[in-house]
Amino acid sequence: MRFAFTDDQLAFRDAVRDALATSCDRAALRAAAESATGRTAKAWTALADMGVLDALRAESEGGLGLTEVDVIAVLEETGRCALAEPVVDTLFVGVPLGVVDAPGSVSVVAPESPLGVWTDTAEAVVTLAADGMRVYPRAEVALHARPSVDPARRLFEIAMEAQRPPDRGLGDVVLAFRRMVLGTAAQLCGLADTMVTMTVEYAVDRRQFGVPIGSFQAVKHHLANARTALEFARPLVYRAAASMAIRDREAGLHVGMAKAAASDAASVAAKAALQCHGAIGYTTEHDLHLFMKRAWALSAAWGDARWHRARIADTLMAPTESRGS
Amino acid sequence: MRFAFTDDQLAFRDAVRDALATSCDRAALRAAAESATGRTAKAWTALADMGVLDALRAESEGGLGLTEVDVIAVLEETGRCALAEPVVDTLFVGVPLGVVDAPGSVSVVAPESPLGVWTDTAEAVVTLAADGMRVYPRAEVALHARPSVDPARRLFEIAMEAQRPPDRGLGDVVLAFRRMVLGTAAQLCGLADTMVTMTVEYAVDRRQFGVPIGSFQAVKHHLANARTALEFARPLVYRAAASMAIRDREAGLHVGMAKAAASDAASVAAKAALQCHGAIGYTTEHDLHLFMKRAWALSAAWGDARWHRARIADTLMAPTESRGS
Amino acid sequence: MDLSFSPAEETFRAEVREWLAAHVPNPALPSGDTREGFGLHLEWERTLFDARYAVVSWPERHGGRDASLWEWLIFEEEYWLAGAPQRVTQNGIFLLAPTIFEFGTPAQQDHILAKMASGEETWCQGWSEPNAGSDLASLTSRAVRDDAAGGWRLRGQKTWTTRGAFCTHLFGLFRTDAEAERHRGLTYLLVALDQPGITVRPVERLDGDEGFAEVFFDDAFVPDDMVLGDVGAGWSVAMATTGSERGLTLRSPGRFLATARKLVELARNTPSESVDPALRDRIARAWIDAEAYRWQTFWTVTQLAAGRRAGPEASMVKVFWSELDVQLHELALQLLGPNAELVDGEHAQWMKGYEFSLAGPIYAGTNEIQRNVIAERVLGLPRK
Amino acid sequence: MDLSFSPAEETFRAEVREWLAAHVPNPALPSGDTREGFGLHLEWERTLFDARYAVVSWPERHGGRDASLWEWLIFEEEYWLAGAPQRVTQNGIFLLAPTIFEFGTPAQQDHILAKMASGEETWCQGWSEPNAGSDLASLTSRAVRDDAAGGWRLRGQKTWTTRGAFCTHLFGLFRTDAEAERHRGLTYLLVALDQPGITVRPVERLDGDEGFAEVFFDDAFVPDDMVLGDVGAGWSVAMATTGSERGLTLRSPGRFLATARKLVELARNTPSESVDPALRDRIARAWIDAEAYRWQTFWTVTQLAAGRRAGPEASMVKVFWSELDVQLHELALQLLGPNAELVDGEHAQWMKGYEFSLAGPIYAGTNEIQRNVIAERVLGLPRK
Repeated sequence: MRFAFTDDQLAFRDAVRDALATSCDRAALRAAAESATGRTAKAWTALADMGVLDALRAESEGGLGLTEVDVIAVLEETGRCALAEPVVDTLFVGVPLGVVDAPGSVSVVAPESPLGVWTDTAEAVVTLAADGMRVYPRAEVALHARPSVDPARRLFEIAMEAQRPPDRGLGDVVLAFRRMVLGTAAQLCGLADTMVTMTVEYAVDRRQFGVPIGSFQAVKHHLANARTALEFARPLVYRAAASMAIRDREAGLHVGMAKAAASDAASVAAKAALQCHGAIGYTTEHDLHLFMKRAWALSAAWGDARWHRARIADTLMAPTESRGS
Repeated sequence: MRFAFTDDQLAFRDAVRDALATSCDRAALRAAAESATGRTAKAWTALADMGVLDALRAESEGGLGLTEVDVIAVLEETGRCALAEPVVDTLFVGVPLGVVDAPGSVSVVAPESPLGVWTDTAEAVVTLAADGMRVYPRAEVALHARPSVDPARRLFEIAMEAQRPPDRGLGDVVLAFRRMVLGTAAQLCGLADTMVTMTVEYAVDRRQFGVPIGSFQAVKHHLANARTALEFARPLVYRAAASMAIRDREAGLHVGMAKAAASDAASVAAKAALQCHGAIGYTTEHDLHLFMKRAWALSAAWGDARWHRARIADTLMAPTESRGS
Repeated sequence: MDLSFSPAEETFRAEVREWLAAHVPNPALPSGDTREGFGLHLEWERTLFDARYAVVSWPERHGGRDASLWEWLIFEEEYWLAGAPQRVTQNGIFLLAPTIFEFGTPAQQDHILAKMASGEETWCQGWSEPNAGSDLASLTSRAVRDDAAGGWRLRGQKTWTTRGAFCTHLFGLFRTDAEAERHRGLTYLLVALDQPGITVRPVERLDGDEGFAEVFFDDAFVPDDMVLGDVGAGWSVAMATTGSERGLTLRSPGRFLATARKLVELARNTPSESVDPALRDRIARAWIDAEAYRWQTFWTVTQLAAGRRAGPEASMVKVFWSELDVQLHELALQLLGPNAELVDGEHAQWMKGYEFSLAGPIYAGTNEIQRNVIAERVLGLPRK
Repeated sequence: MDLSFSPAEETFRAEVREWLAAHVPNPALPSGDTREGFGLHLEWERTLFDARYAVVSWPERHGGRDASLWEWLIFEEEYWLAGAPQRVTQNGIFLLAPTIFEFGTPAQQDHILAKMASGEETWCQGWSEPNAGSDLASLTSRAVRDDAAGGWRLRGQKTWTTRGAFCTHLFGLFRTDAEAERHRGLTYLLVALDQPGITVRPVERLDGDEGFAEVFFDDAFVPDDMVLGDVGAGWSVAMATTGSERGLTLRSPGRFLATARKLVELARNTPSESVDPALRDRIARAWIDAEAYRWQTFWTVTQLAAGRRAGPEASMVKVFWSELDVQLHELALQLLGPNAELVDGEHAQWMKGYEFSLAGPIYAGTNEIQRNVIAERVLGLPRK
């Protein structure tokens, strides 16, 4: 048992963190929100150049031949900076399944929802359905733009011509779905971390009643709760990534647990962050909203906490042997 | 609209409060727990002498001819002092339905549960079932004692000879059930009030780190939350009592709301009280446990908060016109 | 205990309901926290005023109908149930007016109230400053005496003034005694915003509306007849307002009963397979809480009608409605699932309402401060 | 990342499982917090010791098997999953022993550890005093120098000493420098309870067991060789123990994984119509939390195995497991509904466990204090 990242994995994460620190800073995020595409092109190019998007492609096909666990910390970094890019769709689904080549991107559409994200700038649309996976060139689908509360997330309702047989089987649907859930969970951990960190900084600086507001027990406890929720969500995310990498037979269960915990942690962090910031956090002039709105969107995407817990409850309480550990 | 008690109702409440202050003080409660019956005989006699038990009996039959709303504050007082008596069963069901005469008592058994309380010292057992109400003289039922976490509550599993036709119709079953739920809700409010009050006293006296623990914001907020939950549960209980008194067509819904809110308020108060007392509250040498254990038992009795909310949700979401107000 | 409304009250309810059914704008107006929407809302306020529904509880001479607190609650229930527009005049009507009724001179009452009720003059609140939020008593904006002009010159800055970018007037506290500290030496001033020496900078809220503003004072003038209460008595004068801000007047139960009903409707119209059973419990609980607020209010109003004064219990009310409002909207968003983030279409109101609700636990005294008040003034726990 | 246990570890798990299956008392022992039950538990401790399962992570010379932290976690998982008895020796083994390993002389280690592991000597904790609970540093029990006898004379009182009425020894802090204040002038002493000058008064817990005791000292004697660490250094010596009390050693994930599994079993065996759907969500959440604690522990242990020292994160662990434990039992009681209050019969364990769990957020530093520690030492928020 060794539940930690390797030096290589940490080096990969740190390199991506450094690259995003410059290419996806808060100014870049605001620019993305104002832009036509909603995307942070410089960051995307940087990720492509570093081979991040090819990480899960087989080495024989020019990829890095890595697995989910090798990039989970990288995806957490893309959440930490609220990267406005379809990185989970592309890195976890589009490229490894050979749908696109980086820096091209894909938009993966969940079974539950008619919505894709950053679909207009994608090369292809991948739909997951009960009968299989379908891949459509961007040109073959009609897009109807829908605005998101997160101005950088560009949502589209997708309409395609009459149903045609699936291009890939259920195995790929399950794999893609679990990877989208896992990647989203990792991003939520990064978002939660940023919201806690920036709120701590604010609570140290901001003074009321002659003292830093961070010295008030109520503020301390809000932030302690958020930090604790994150402390116990993160290991579930890393563990789920490891289970995916070795195709553990219970990987689906582990991924669901990870998303449930990460969604809750991000929601707790968002609430604590806004409440401790007070009115300043309630304006778009402050950066908090960039992370908070992404957290709202991602905790609901790919199954919210309750959706995953309902399925976990079904598994646990099924009249088969219990999954006690 | 006048949502307040009349002077008569308040005078009745205060008289009972005074009587119980002496006849059901904490020494009497501890004695009851040690006694063979688990009951506070002096208090019961006092209530009988004051006519409390005959309150809902028609004046023509020697009662006071009062309604639920006239006695709801009285029942709250029986909760405030954790009265160890079947007062709800007897005042709300046994006497008005002519099953017993005070100071005799009855034990009303819920549909969901095989358990009666203080049944061994009751004159009669009243069972509520889907096909009607049955009344058994105490001697005709076999009792199997079961210990409760609340040492004063004497629980009994009840077995009676082969099913016989009901003695009364469903109307009385519904009336008795709603009254048991309502009376229990009122007692829970009284229990919550006592637990908050005694914890405030402790938090003012107890010093740590050179200051009263009640000056710590975390302690303040625990108690503020408990007090607030009670503040908003109580009106629902009083309103439900008024609805019962005028046979409001939605009285059942109102009673369920009252029990759900009162059960939650008592649970919040019990948690806050124990946490703020710390270890001293964790011993049976301190009085808190007398009230906390009663609160545990009564919030689960006659449908816990979730049980009532599930039925309220059914009503609200039934495809009929919504009960918006 | 009599939980029925009188025939007269029921008649009033019927009239209000009928009038609203005939007049509530359909489709709904755009947000009143944008310049365009604000103008449309002022038209609506004028319509309300002409029908004497703008300020039902005020005296007739100021545009009201001397309605009782009960009738006011009935009006509020019907108003929100009818899906009528937000009240862009509310901060004047609910926060300033009670203070003017209590402390204003007859002349001030005559000059200010009717114009406030009709929307001819719109008032924003000038409490907070960049370094005086929860700690209001630390405010530093100054009013310097100008005997020649017969009034006061303002210097400093106010912030988080709701709709400050659109309002014609501001009410707030200014330091008239530079030597005095904290709660002392403050004066309650009524300031016309359309004058030299005042700069208003709109600030964008979470939802993108310019619902806030910063107001900068550079020798702006306030004549003596626009001083509310005594010079130097501003703090005690203002507390009356913050009291009503916390209490029921600003957020009556009617709002939340209407939201709870809408939430239940949303759940009933959501395919049952996608209504998580766990959500039904939470929805029922929120609906019960809305009812609890209604009945707790009826209890309080019965007390007020009997002549008692509102006490620190108002802090429990503020904590309760503000967290209930967040809860109601959160549950709706959870029902909407992955579509919750959409800010167009039929359900967009829920995300907008959620963003709005998140301000509730922050403004009018954060809920952390309110819980301190409950502990110290309702329960009697020591301040220190 | 390698989330599999080694063949050797899996073999160890299999051995432990097999041994427990053969030896765990059935029916379960009565509560070890009663005099009778304590005796029966000591017999069980002896059985564990003879099989060298009492202290698997200790060196062989003290009765252990030099097991790794991983093997210890495996043992704990199997121990609780097998429904094995509570460990009445745990406060010595988990709270005192780590301190003895770190600060004890070789002689102290030889004299104390093996007898502790076998249960021949049982240790209770003497931290709290009537006026020193959360504020431990304010303790006033004194140790007065007795040069003639070559040791210290104790005066004062300790309270909340778990199983103090049944144990043979007490470890705790005493003030050896009457002049010094707060954290200074304290010394960590090891006290034999079976001597004149000591009175032990049992105190009944919520569940009716005499699980606590008050211990009164009236010139009781502690020889110099029973001083742990340096005289006057008691506070820093003790902190090592409180650290492990908060961290994983006292409450390993195995306990909660076993409780979570039992809870799920209870739900599966409850007629589905009486399992409120809202409860399923809460149960799934509690089960996920138990798994989260397991994996957070594996993460931490991997760090410790790499030589890092445990930090203030231990406070997050204590808050998490203590509130999870309450949650798990609360959910079971809600499944049992009106029968939850019964304290006999097959489900009585749940109410007993609930009462036990309620102590978790209080002892070993209240969760309010722990949250302060998280805020100040993990997040870096200012103390004042």
